[in-house]
Amino acid sequence: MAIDKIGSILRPFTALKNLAEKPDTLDVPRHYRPAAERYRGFHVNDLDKCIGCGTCAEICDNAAIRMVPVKGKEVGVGKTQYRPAIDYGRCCWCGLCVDVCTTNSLSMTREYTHISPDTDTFFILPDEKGIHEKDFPQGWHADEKINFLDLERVTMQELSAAERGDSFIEIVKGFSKEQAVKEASRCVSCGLCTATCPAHMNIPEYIDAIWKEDATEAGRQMYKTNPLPDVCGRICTHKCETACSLGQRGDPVSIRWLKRYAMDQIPASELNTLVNQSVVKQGGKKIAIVGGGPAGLSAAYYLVLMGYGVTLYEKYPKAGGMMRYGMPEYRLPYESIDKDIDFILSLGVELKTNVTVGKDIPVEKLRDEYDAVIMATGFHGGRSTRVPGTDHPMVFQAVDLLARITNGDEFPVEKDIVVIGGGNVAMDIARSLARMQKKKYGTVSLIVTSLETRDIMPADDEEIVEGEEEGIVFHPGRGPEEIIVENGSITGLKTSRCIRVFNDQKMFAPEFDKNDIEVYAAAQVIEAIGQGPEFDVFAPFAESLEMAGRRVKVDQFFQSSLPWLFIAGDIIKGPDAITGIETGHQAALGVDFWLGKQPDDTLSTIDEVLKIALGFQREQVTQLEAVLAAGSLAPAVEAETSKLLASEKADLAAVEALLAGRNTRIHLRQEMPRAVRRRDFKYLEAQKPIPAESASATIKAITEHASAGFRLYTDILFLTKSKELEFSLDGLRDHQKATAERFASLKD
Amino acid sequence: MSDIVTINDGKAIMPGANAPENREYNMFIGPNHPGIEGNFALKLSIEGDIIQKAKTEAGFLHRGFEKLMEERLFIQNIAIVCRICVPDPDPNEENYARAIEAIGGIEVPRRAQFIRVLVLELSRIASHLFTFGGHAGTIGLYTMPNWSISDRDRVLDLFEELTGGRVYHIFNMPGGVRRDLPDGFKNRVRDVMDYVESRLSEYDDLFFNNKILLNRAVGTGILPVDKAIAWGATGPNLRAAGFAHDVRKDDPYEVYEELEFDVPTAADSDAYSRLIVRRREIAESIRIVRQVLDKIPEGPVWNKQPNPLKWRVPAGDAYVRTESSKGEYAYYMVSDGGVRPYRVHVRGASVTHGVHILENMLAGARIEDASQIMFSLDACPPEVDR
Amino acid sequence: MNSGIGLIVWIIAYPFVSFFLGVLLGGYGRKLTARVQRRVGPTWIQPLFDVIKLMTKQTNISHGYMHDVAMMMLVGGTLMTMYFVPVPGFHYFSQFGDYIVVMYLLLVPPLGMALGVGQTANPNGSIGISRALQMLAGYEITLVMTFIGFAMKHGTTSMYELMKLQQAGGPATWGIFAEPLLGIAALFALQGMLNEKPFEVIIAPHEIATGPMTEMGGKYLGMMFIQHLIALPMELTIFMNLFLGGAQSWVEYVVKLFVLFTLVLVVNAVYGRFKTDGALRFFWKLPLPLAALGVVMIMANGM
Amino acid sequence: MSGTYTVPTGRPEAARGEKRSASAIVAAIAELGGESGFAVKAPRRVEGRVEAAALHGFAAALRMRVGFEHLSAISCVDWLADGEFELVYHFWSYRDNCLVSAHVRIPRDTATMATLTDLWQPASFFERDIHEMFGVEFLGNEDLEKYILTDWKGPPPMRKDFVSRDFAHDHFTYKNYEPSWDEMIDGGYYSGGQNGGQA
Amino acid sequence: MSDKELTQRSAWETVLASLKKRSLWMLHYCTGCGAVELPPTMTSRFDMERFGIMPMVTPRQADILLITGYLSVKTLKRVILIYEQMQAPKYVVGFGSCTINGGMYWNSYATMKSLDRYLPVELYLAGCMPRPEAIISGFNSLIDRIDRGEANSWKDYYENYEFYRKNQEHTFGDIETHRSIADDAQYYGFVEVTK
Repeated sequence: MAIDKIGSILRPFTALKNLAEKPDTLDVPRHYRPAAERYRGFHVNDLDKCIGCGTCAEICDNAAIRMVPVKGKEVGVGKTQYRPAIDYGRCCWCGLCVDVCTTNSLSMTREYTHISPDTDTFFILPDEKGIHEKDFPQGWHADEKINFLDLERVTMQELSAAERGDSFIEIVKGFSKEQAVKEASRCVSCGLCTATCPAHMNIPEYIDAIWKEDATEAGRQMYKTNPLPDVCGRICTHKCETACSLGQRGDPVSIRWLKRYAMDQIPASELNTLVNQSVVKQGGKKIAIVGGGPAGLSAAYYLVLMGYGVTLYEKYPKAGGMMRYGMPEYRLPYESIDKDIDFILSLGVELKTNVTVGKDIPVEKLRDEYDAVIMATGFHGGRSTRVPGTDHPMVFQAVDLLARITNGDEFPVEKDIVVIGGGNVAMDIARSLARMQKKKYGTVSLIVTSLETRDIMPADDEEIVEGEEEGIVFHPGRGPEEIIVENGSITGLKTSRCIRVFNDQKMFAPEFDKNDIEVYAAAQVIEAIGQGPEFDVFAPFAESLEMAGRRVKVDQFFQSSLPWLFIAGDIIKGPDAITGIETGHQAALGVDFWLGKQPDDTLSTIDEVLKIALGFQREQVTQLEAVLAAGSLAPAVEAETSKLLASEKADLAAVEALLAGRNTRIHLRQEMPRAVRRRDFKYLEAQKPIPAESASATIKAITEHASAGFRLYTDILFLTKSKELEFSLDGLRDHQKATAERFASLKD
Repeated sequence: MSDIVTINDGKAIMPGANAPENREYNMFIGPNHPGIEGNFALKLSIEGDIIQKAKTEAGFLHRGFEKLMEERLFIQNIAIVCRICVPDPDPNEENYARAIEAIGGIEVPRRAQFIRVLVLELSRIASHLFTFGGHAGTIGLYTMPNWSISDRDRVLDLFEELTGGRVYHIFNMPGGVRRDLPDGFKNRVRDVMDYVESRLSEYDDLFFNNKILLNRAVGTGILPVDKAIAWGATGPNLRAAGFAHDVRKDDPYEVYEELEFDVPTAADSDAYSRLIVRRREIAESIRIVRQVLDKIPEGPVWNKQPNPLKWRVPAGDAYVRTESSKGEYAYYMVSDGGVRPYRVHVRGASVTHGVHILENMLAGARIEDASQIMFSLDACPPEVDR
Repeated sequence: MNSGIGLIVWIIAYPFVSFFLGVLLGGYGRKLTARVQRRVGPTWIQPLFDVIKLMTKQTNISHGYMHDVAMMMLVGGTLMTMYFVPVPGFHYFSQFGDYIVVMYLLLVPPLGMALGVGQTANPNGSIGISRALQMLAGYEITLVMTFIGFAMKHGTTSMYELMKLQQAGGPATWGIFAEPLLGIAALFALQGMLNEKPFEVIIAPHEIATGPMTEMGGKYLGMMFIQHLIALPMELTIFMNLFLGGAQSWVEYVVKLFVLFTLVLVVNAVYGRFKTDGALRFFWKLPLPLAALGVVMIMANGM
Repeated sequence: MSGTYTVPTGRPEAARGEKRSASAIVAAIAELGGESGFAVKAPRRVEGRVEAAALHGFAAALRMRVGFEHLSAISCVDWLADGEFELVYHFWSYRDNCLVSAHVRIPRDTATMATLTDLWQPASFFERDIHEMFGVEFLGNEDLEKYILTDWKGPPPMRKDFVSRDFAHDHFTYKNYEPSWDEMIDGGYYSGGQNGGQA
Repeated sequence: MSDKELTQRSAWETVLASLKKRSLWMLHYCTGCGAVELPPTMTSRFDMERFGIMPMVTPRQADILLITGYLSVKTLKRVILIYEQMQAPKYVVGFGSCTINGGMYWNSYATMKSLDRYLPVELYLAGCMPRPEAIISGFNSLIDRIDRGEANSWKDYYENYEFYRKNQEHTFGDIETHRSIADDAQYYGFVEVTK
C-alpha cells in the first residue's frame, strides 16, 4: 500500500502536474450537457394517447398530479377529457407515474433546467413537447419488462367442451376467493368503467370491496344502481370491460365475473339487510309496469323503494323476460334469476303473471287504475331474413325457440341445422341446439352463418370460441340466398359471399358476390338476425303516440307523448339487460319526478355538493341578515353589507335553481366518470382524513372553512359545466375574497 | 446587545458570559458553519481552546419520515426513503425493500441481487469520496475536495445512467430493481473503477501521505476499542479501532457471501485511522464491483409484485441491517397486513456516531479539532433527524 | 521621480498602483490554485469585482465607533507601511524610515483588526485575533531575526540601501543566495505573513468561521479586502527587497513579484493548515533556528 | 458527557468465545430463567416477548451472561387499537453474529419503562427519541429533554392518533397557482381559496 | 421588477450592476438535502468560481441565501434570522420542489410549504434536487437579473414586512428578531414599517 504513516513533505507537490493539464471543468451551462438516456427529467405526455384515467395521480406520493379537463379532448368509451397537470412544487421526479401509466403515454425527457421567479410556471400541463416546448430526447420511459400493472387477468375456470357439450350446466365455474381477490387487486380504480356502464354502477367501489374481502359492501354498492346484479354478473354485455384502462396494454379486469363472485357470496336471505332500505309506503300513488324483464324489474325496484305501489304485469308464467326466456341456462342458471327477482318481489312488488296486457287486460284500464304506466315490453319478436323458404315450418325464430327451451316445450331438433346470424342470440340458440343434438344424436352438426366476417362478428369472442369447441362450424361472411326446400322438407341453405356489410356511411347495406355460392346441408334453419318490438300493445294509442323511427319517442324523463305512459327497456334503447336496467331506473326517476316527489334514494355526489352549497349560501345570508339586524354598524359598513347581502341572495337563488333542476342529476351521472368526480374532491380528502361514515360528512367538515366555500362553487361549475350560472369565476374569486375580508372587519 | 452571526436558538453568547473569574465560555458551532457536516449544531463549553463539554443539537433536518411512511402506500415510500441519508441514499432503499421482502417472503432474482450490490458499493465509493473532501476541508486542504468530489461525480454519472437519477436513485423495489443494466454499462463501470483506482494513488500523494494531515489527524479523536463497542460505534469507525465487524460479512445479505473482499481495519482508532479505513474500503469496493460485473448472471431483474395501488404486505415484522458507508444501517418494519407500513423505524448509522460518541470525544478535545473529529466519524445529520 | 511633481503624482498614484498589483496577484493566486485543483477558476481581476461588490453593498451593521475606527486603522496602517517600502522608481519615504519602521508599522493593521473585531464580540473573531497575535510570535520573530542578520552583515537598516547593495553586487549577492539559511527562514516567515497554508490559522473557516471576518460584511469586509490586496504586493516586496535584490525596473519587479508569489501559492495549494500551536512549534523548530544559525554564521564571518 | 452514566465500557467475559448457533442462543436465554418464549425467527434472528418489569434484568443478563454487547436499536410501535406501546429492543452479538429482538408491551396511557442507559450508552439516544416521538417515560434516564423537536408544541407526533396531513393542513399554507395554460382547460383553472391547494 | 425601475437606473448604476454581478457569494449553509449538489457545483467538475460565485461562511459576507430544499420549521427560524442579518442587496434562491409547494414533504408536520410566505424569493430552480448544471444555470440567471436591475426581491421584505411577519408569527408563534426591521427599512430608504 502506498500509504505509510510517516507522511511526506514532497509527495503532495506532485499535484502541481495539474498545472500542465487541462482542467476537469465542464463548460456548462454554455454547452448543454446531455443527461443520461434514462434521466428522469420533466414530464411529457402524449395527450391523444392519454385516456385521462388518473392512475398517475393516484400513485403520486406527493399529490403533485391533478387531473384537469382539457378542451377538445373527446370523451368516449374508456376516455375522459381529463389530463394530468403536474406541480413541480411537489414532484420528486421518482417516475412512478411513468411506470404505472396505463397507456404508456406519460414519459420524461432529459431536460433538467427550469428557473423562474414565478411559481406559476412550475405548474404545468405536460404535452408532447415538455415544459419549455423544446425538443429534448426521451428520458425515463416505460420498460417492456417492468410492468407495475397486472396486465394479465386471472383465468376463469370453465367446464371443458366435453363436460359441457351435452348439458345445460353453467359453463363458468366462478372465481374462488383467492382468484377473486387477485383479480380485484388488478383494478386501478380509474372509474372509466363507471362512465361507460349504461347503469353507471359503482364498479371501482365494489371491486375495492371484493379486494378487501367484503362481499356485503360490494353488494351494497351494486344495488345502488342495479337491482339485478346476480343476473348481470353472468350475462351482462360488460361494456365496462372495453373501457377498462388496463385493457389499453393488457387484459381488462374481469368486472363481470367479479360481480358474479360477490353476489355468489351473498345468500338470498341476506339481501334485505344488505340493501338496508326502509320502504316508506306512500299510499295513494300506484304504478303499473308492463313487462317483467330487466327494465320492468329495475323500475319496480326503485319505485317500490321510493314508496310507490307497484304492480308488474308479465305475459309469461314467470318474471324475468329475456333474461329467463332468451338466455340459455348454461349461461344464466334459473336460480340466479329467481334470487334477484324474488328479492325485488319481497320488497312489495305485486307480480301478475300470465297476463298479456292489451289482450287479457286493456291498457286503458291500467291508465285509469294507476297513476302512471311504465311500458317495458321488450323485444320479443324475431326478425326474418325474408329469403325464399322462410315460411317453411322447419324455419324457426331464435327467440321463440329459446323461450320454448325455458318453458320445457317440445320442438323438433334435426340432425343438421343451420343458424343464420352472428350475434349473441345466434350463439345462444346455436349452442343450445348443439347441446340438444349431442344429447339426441351423440354428435353435433350445426353451422352458423353470418353476414359479418369473423373479425366483425357482433357476438362475444369467447362465445364463438366456445361454440367452436362444442363442435359448431362457423361460416362467417355469408349471406343467405334461399332455403332450399325439396319435397316439403328443407335440405339446405344457399348462401353467397358477403362483400361488405356496411356502406361508407356506416349504414347497414350488405352487398353480395352472387357468383360465390355455397350450400349448407340442413334440415332445420334458425333465424337469429335480430329482434324487434311487438307494438300490438300500443295499438289503441297508435294515433296519439309519437314515434321516433321504429321506437317510441320519449323525452329525457323517459316519458312518452302520453304523459301517463313511460317507456323503458329494449323498446327505447339497447337491446341488452344492463341498458334495460338503467332505462328502468331512469323511468322510475322520471315517474317520480312527474308525480312531483323529490327522490332521495341515491344522491349522487353532485347533489350533495349542491346541497352543501345551498347550506353554505343560506348560512352566509343568515349571518349577514343577523349582522344587519343587530344594527350597530357604521353607515358605510352597513351599506357595504347590504350590497353583499343582495349578491349573496342572488347566489342563493342561483344555487337553488340549480338544485331544483333535478334533471341535472340524471344527466350528470352519465357525463361524469366517477373516478374523476372522486378525484375532483380529493383535495377535500387531503385536508381531512375521510371519516368512516361518508364522503358527505367530509364535505360538510370542509364547509366550515369559508374559503373552501369558494372552491365548492368552482367545483360545481366544473361539474355542471353550467355557463348559465350568473356568477363568473373571476367575479366569484374577487367576491369571495372581499367577503372574507368584510366578515373579518365586521366581527370587530 | 448587537446581533452577532453565530446563530443558535436566537441567542448569542458572549465570551465570558459566565462569571468573570470563570474562563469557561460557550460557543455554538452550527447549524450554519462550514465545519459542520450538514445542518447540525454543537454547543460547546470552552476553556481556553479546550472543549470542556459538548452537546449536539439536531432536528434541523427533521421531516418526520417515519410518520410520512405510515401515511403512504408501500410503493410510494420507495420514492422517499432514499432522502433519509443524502450522501449515501442506497442503504435506505436496500433496507426498505429487504424489510418488505422479509415480511412478505418475496424472492429477489439473482441478477437483481447483483445489481443491488453494485449500486450499494458504488454508493459507498461515492460517499467515501465525499467524506474525503469534507475531511480535507476541515484541515484546509481544499485541493482534495476539488479532486475527490469531482471524481465522485463520475460515479454519479454511472448512477444517472443506471437509475435515471444522480443523487436519489429510487431504484430498489421490493422484489428486485426497477430497470436492467443499460447496454454497455458494464464497460463504463469498469472504466470508472479504473479511473477511481488510478486517482486513489494520487490521493495518497496529495492527501493520505501529506505531512500536515498526519500532523493534524494522527492521535486526534482517539476512540479505544472497548469504548467504541460500548458506545455503539459501527462501520468504519469500529473497524478503525481494530474490531473487524462488517454487516456484509457477519449478517450477509444479497450476494455478499459469494463475493470476495477483505474487511480493512486499523489499530489506532484516531481520525487518521478512520480515514485510512475508508480509503482502503474504496479499494475493496472496487474489487467487489469488479466481481459483480464478472459474475452477474442473466435473467429477470424484478419479480412481479401486485398492482401497486392495491398492494398489501402480510402482517409481520422484520429487522434488516445493511452496512452503509457510515456503519450499521437498520430498519425495523411492522406491517399490519394493510396497504401502508404500520411502522418503520429507521436506525441510521449516525445515531451513535453523530450524537453520543461525538459528544464524548469532543470533551477534552481542542476546538481546532472539533470539526475534524466530526468529519472523521462521518456523521450524517439527516440520519439522526430523519 | 522622488521629488517635485513626480513625487506628488507617485504619492497619489502609489496606493492605486499597489492595489492594482494586489488585484492581479490575488486573481493570479486564485487562478493558479484553481488549476492545481483541476478547475478553471475565476477571471484574473476577480478580486476587483469582489471589492466593488463589497463596497457597494448597503452596509447597515456597525458594532460601534471602534468598529469603524478600526477599519481606518487597518487600511491606513497598511497604506502607511506601503510608502516606506521602496519599489522601482519610488523610494522617497524609505529614506526617512528604515526597516525597523516598517516592522513597527506592520503591527498597526493587526492591532486595528484586533480592536475592531474585539468590538464585534463574536467569539470566533476573538479567537481569530488571538491566533493572529500568536502567529506574530512565530513569523515576526523569524523575520526580525533574518533582518538582524542582514543588517549586521551590511551594516545598514535601510531597506533601500540593502536593495541597492544587492543590485550592485548582482544575483550572487542576493540575500537568498548569499545567506541561504536566512533566505529559507524568511520564505517560511513570508508564508506566515501572507497567512497562507500551512500557516493559515487566522481565517480557518472550518474551525472558527473565518475568524476576524466573521462579523464583517459589506463595506467593512471590503475594507479588509482592500487592505489585503494592498498588503499582498507590499509584503512580497519586503521579501524581494531583502532577498531577491529588489527590482530595478517595473518589468523585473512584476516578474519577481509573480515568481515569488507562485512559490507561496504552490505550497498553499498542496498543504492543509497547522493548528496554531503546531504552526508556532514549527516556526520555533525550523525557521527560527535556521535564522538564528544564519545570524550566528554572519557574526562568525564578521569577526 | 462521559461522566453522566456509569456505563460499563469493559467487554463482558461472555462476549468472547466460540460462535454459537441461533438455537444455542435460544437455549442460553432459556437458561437465564424466566424467559422461555424466545424462538428462532429467521437465520441470525431470535425473537421473543419479555414482560416490561423483567426487561432490565433480562437485558443485563443478556449482556453480561450471554454476551450481547451491541444494542442495535430500540423501536417503538403504537398499537392504538390495543391501547399499548410495543417496545422492541434489538441486541446484536458480535460473538455469535445473531440478533435478539425482545418485544415488550406497555400500556399506552401510562407509558413508562426502565431505562437501559446504565447498560448501553446508545440507549440514551433511542430512549430520548421514543420519549419525544411517542411520549414514553424512561425511568432513570436523565437526558430526556427535547432534542429533535425543540420547537414542537404539539402532541408526540409518532402516535397513531396524530395525523400529520391534518396538522400540515391546519398549520401551513399551500400554493395557489394561476397557470399559464388556464385557457386550455374547460372552465379555467383556479386552484382554490386560501386552503385550496393541490392534493 | 417593473419597467419604471429599469428606466430609472442611471448610467452609473447600470455600469455598477454589470460589475457587481461578477461577484456573488453564497452562504455556505446546508439547509436541506439539495445541499448535496453544492459541493460538486463548487468543485472542479462544475466550478462555480468561474462566475465569481464563492461559498461564504457567515451571513454578513454573503449575497445569496440558498434554500436547498425543504426547511424544517426549526431551520426556517434560523434562516429568517440569517436573512435579516445579511446585507442588502441579498438574494434568496429556492431549490427544488420543497420551497415552492412543500414538495414531497407536503403532508409533513415538520416542514414549511411555501418559502415565499416567509422570505422574498428571487428565483426558484426546479428539480428534486436540481443538478449542478441547473444550479449553475440558476446562478447565471440570477446574474442576468442583477445585470438588468431586476433582482430587487429583497426590497419586498422591507416594504411588506407585515405580510412576512404575519406568516412567521403564524408558524412560530412569536419570533425574536435580532434586528429592528423598521430601522433597517429606514436605512434602506423604505417607508418606515411598524414593528
